[in-house]
Amino acid sequence: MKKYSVPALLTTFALCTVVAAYFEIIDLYVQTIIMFIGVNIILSSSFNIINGYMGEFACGHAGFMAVGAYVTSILNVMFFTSSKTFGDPIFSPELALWFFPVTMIIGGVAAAITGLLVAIPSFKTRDDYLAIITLAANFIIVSLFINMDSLGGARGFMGMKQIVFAMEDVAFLPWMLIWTFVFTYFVVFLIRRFVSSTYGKGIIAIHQDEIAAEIMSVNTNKMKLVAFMFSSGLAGIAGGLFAHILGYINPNSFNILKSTECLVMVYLGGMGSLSGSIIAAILFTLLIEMLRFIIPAADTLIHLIPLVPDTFHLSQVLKWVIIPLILVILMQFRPEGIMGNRELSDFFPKLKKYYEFK
Amino acid sequence: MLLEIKNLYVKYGNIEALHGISFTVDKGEIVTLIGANGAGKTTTLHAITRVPPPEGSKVSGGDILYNGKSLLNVPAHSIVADYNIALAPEGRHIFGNLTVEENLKLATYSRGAEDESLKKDYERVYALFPKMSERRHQRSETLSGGEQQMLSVSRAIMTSCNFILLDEPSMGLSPLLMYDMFRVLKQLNEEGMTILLIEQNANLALKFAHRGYVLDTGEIVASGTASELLSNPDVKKAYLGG
Amino acid sequence: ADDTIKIGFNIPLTGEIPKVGEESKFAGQMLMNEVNAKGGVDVGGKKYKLEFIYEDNESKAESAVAVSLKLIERDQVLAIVGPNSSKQAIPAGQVANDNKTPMISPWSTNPDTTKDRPWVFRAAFIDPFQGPIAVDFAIKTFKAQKAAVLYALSNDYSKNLAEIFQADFNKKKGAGAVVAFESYGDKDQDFSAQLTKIVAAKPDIIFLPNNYNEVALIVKQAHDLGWKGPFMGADAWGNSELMTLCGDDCKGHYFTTHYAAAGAKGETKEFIDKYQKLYGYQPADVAALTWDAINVVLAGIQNAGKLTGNVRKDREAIRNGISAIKEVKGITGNMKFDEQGDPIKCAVVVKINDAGEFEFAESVCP
Amino acid sequence: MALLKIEGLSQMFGGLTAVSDFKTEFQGNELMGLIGPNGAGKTTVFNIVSGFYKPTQGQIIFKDRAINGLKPHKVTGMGVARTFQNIRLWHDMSLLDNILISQHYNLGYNLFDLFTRNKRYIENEKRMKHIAMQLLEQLDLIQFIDERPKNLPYGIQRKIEIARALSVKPSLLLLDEPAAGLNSSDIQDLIKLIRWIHKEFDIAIWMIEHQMAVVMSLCSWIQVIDFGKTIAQGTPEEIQSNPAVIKAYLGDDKI
Amino acid sequence: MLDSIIQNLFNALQWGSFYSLIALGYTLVYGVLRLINFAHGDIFMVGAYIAYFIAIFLFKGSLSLSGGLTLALVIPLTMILTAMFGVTLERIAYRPLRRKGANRLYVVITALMCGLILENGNLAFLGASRKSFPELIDKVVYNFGMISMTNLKIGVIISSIIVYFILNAIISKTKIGMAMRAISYDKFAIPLMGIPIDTIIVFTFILGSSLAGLAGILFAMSYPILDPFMGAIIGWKAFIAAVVGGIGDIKGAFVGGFLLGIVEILVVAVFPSTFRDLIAFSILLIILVIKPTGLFGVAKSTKI
Ligand SMILES: Nc1ncnc2c1ncn2[C@@H]1O[C@H](COP(=O)(O)OP(=O)(O)OP(=O)(O)O)[C@@H](O)[C@H]1O
Ligand SMILES: Nc1ncnc2c1ncn2[C@@H]1O[C@H](COP(=O)(O)OP(=O)(O)OP(=O)(O)O)[C@@H](O)[C@H]1O
Ligand SMILES: [Mg+2]
Ligand SMILES: [Mg+2]
Repeated sequence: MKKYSVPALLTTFALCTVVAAYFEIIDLYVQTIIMFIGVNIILSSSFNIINGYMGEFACGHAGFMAVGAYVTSILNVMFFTSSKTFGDPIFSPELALWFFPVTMIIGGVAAAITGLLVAIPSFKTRDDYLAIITLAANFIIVSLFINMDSLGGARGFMGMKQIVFAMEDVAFLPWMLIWTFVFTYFVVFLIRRFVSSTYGKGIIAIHQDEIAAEIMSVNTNKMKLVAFMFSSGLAGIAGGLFAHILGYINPNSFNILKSTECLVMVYLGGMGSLSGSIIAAILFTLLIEMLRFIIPAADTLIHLIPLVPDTFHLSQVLKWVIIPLILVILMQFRPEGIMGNRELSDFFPKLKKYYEFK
Repeated sequence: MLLEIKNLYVKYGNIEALHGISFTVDKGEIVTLIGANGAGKTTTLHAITRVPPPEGSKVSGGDILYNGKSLLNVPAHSIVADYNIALAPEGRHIFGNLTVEENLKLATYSRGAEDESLKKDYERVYALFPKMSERRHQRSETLSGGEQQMLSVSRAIMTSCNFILLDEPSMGLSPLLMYDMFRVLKQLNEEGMTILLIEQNANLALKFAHRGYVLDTGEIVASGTASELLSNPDVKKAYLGG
Repeated sequence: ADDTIKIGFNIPLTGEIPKVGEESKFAGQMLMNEVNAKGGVDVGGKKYKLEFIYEDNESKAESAVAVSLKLIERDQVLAIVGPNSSKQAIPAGQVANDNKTPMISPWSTNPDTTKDRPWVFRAAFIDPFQGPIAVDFAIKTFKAQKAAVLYALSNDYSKNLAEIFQADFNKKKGAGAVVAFESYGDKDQDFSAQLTKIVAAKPDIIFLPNNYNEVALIVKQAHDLGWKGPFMGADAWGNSELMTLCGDDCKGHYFTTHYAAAGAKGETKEFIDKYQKLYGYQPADVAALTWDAINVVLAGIQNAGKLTGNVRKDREAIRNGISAIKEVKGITGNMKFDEQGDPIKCAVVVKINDAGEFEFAESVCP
Repeated sequence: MALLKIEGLSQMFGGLTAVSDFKTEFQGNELMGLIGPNGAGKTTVFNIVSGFYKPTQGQIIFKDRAINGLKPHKVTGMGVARTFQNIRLWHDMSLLDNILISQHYNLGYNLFDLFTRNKRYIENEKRMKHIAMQLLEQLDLIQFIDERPKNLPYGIQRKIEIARALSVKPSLLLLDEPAAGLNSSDIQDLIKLIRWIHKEFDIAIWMIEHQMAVVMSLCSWIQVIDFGKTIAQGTPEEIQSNPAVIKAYLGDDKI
Repeated sequence: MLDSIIQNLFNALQWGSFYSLIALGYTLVYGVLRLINFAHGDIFMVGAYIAYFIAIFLFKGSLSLSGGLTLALVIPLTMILTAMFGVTLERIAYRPLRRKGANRLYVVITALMCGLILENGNLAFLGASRKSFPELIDKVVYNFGMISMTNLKIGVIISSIIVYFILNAIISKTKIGMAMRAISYDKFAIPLMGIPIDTIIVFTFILGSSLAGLAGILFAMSYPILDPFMGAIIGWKAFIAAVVGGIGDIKGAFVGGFLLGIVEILVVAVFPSTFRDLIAFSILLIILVIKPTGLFGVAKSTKI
């Protein structure tokens, strides 16, 4: 009962969503938002490994996302579609469906290997020097893609929509939605296993006292290596999903701003709280979309009051004032993020009956 | 009466660490507070100097009077600057990124321009702890544990205090240095310094002090002159190791 | 309601180029108010009021996609105007095409936006057309034998145009005639190193296919480094703010664009005056192109003949209507569409005169 | 074969010689003391032995293997565990986790096992937990198992540090001022504890301590250093009456 | 060739001056609070806007003062107002968090958010139009052979050097400077020395923000186009410069700023400019790998 309740609940939720999408009960807009939530969950929870559990301050997550996005997209486009960059498909397009997870994983592995770029310097440096290394890595990766003219450079790379169509040709299902669910669950599952094992807790020990960790037999260099590669690999997976949801990628989509969003989600949720990361990703994505509706509504509302001049309008620009403002205010009340470093089950002990964080 | 603690209650969040303690320190006295680990000794000193520990403690009742004036609403830095009460805190809290000399200099922050008394104080500290003058230009975080302890005490002396609170000053000191330090503290006391001392080594503390209070889980359970306490059988059993 | 025509705007109200979004929005508001004041659009004998929905794509690709889907699914618009930059227009174009909703980008110049997408159109001419005009003009007017280019690396518009200019100039003046081909990064403010290189290469002209704000800085810095020769630019120069930012430094230089504000006549002038009166500044080309883009959609509706109220059918009818357009009279020139959905229209070369006005120099038609 | 043999050990910091030509030897499971004035270089010796500093000069042979230059976690894995002069627990993790994590040297499974959660993973996790529970049981800490160290009394924290060091199954235990900050009655308990550990686990213990009561009643052999140099060694009685030691370190206990 | 190298060195010095001035502000706040004040780039932006409004008011407004006089007034006024602005930010956003003992990274994120609010708030209230800073002093271009310099460029370089020496004196010689360094190490013990901690922090923000204000004026004069996002990228990069120099160290920030300026400009001069970011950041990364604490950062020798 305890063991299966949460997986069962999640599977049911995913199935219902997919069925609803199939029968067009929920429209494409809502589906896209759900998919973005999935991507953001992967981003924030994987970033939390470094910034939360390990307590380092990295700020270049989007760079690894870019690597995953490009590698997965290139492989898929090269293998399964005819494109002007790579010519005819190497494999039959129907195979795209079966190989999609494989190319996604390859993208993740590529991102993980790029993670070495920051992992190795991190052996010797700590906190804010690491921030710079990751920041510089982010700049470097984006700059690298901008310079690759064969991949479109600043014009971006496309053709991933053909992959989705190829999958739909095999069976007409909302494939990207399905893949988003699969990978989001998969990633959270992996992270949960990692951080609840004695092995994984080594990174928490590094957070709390690195010297004690090293002297008490934790191989800190290896742990850092594992943590960085794990985290950036998962970011690569998020990138792969992102690329196929959008059908188009552009190096500038992975700049510091995107990394900033990742940072916000992690700290909003709470350092070292997996459920916090998930909640924060959901809230953050929804907040951005909700303001699309709220600002015009509020504008209409204030114009009901005769005092407000007709020329004055609440503009969408306020969105990016309101979102950070909400976060700043929230921080004042919960200076440890929504969840602190605790999990849902710590807040609602009754939940422990149904699931355990292990 | 120089310092009077009246029925003091202190809380950490919801946990009450001091349940209404009262004691006094007279001008020119050496008073010691002894008690088991966690009895609330450090908490008391923090309450007097108004420094909030990182987790934040709150005085929830009672009063702290210094020369008859309440200290409760005095900001922490002014306890040192205006009331001339210094604390050598538990855990040393030296400024590791500064040199030894800079640490000492910083302690004179609230004192006026360089004058004679300042020079005398430097000399006194260097004479007391020759190590400090040897290591004058060393970054203080690389000092050994005991050296850091010396620095912490020296620093307290360097503020313009006439009342000094010492939280386990002998921790980590070699026996020789420990005796040296107590000797100098005694000397300071003879020059007019009032001292409130916390010491784990109750034997030593009581030999050194005029009077003492025994604190147990946030309450004062015994008090008296040093010799009274030394011969008190309960105190003997619980705190003097035999 | 039944008697409205809903059109969605997918524009960058926040993010990197908010000014572009603002002008698109203002052009839309102006047109809507005007049409609605007259009682609306007459389609097949029935009056329809216009209803425009402005959505912010934050100048981000993923938001542009979300916005497109919101407009298509939630708001059930008949057509989408925008996005303006290719970075957003390419993915949003895919969405519009997949969901069979006509989309017209006022400003995007990347061929991929419309390529193989029957539902996607644009109002601006594409770079392969604009580049050679600048080349020809430079050769003709300045007798240029050598040219230098400074472009924004991460701006695909700038990069595209720079490459086309380079290829064309080298073709016409021999390989290596472009003596310096330099770039700069996102939000850069200092160009002295690139300009030092350019000035040292002694070109006859410097081509700057950049946004007006960067142009102002580049021109000033080039002058600081001792450059006294001419500059040429492209349509992104065509912003009223160019002169407030650049001042005297920009006077006497040329750029290719869609229309010349100074000395504009007829409807174009009317548009400019109205806009200036309402919003206090001269509209840039993006406003004019947005205006034209909306008119293209309206022309498509006219071509469709009638609206059924069934959104899917109407969208299809509008798409067919747009591609069937013989010619629309736009304030940026008259246009019709080729099979890719790109407009066939004339470009003008504009001179910045000593009064700081954009003065017509010549017109080039395909 | 000696358990630990240190020869010609020197450590310089810039111009400062913290340890010079230090040597010592552990045959089997002695309980030895290392004392000396503040700044004499005692902690530095421990830091070198535990791999935290690379010595400027010298040889450290542990179980017939040179360990100078090895990374601390390797040294610990070989059986040298230590406590710290200033408590360094992982304050925001449960006591159990503190004891578990220090068994990293012998996890017995790899990342693949972890993610698939196969038998090897489960068994090893069980094993480590068993070791931890047993240790906490033995040291009478079991009632604090879910507490975070920062919320526990100072004396208990000192004890936890020792427990954590023991979880490495060391053959040599380094204790750096274990009695610092403890009051007289706690010290009596500590002495009993160390004596019991020495017997029960049958390991060598090397201890730095300034409280003479502790050193004298526990150690069979004491080495005194000053300015990094050994100035005396011998039994507690010999040390207590050694004039050089009295002059440099012990003093005459009068206030 | 030699000409261009010398020309580029001058270019680099000017460009580096801005990185330096901003990096100094970063480092000051960091050195005291261990807070990466990500809003610092935006305080710089605010400084530029304040300078703009004052300049417009005095120069173009009814007063129409002369350019030189305007500048003489703009500099102190801007520095004061920007300082007040920075202090206010500290008061309302950072201090409450600090008081609550929040993890310092939450304060960092708050700073990041405040930066966004400033950028977009500016956009929302002042509109999307960019502002053009008036020319307060007549630009003079000096030509030495192929090398061109302007009076403004020379002024910028000299100002940043003067600022550095003043700042360095404050930090290393005065008691308040010592207190600033001490806070970063142990906040708890500061009041025990009789030092009012908040006063020191406010002083730090005054120093840092007024520097940002000064940088804002000089920047607005050199690159006279102001937009709400002008501080974002230069802020990030100045932060990188500060760290490469050794964050928390005044000399490090100063040298790091110039280093970044020089690297950026020389990379363009030598390599194809498309590779600027790639090569420049790779160089910085390599410096950090070789010297993990930055050029002047002292390795925090951990003593256990
Ligand atoms: N930050 C804190 N949060 C919660 N409780 C605390 C905190 N600091 C101290 N306490 C509790 O307050 C009580 C008194 O602690 P205090 O540090 O004053 O004791 P002490 O007598 O100085 O002990 P020691 O001899 O170990 O220094 C203890 O029970 C302790 O657990
Ligand atoms: N990392 C370092 N850098 C520079 N000097 C150091 C470093 N570590 C230790 N020292 C110096 O080496 C000397 C020996 O220090 P150590 O910590 O070994 O002393 P100790 O014998 O443990 O003293 P205590 O009893 O006070 O703890 C001290 O003078 C100290 O200042
Ligand atoms: Mg205490
Ligand atoms: Mg020591």
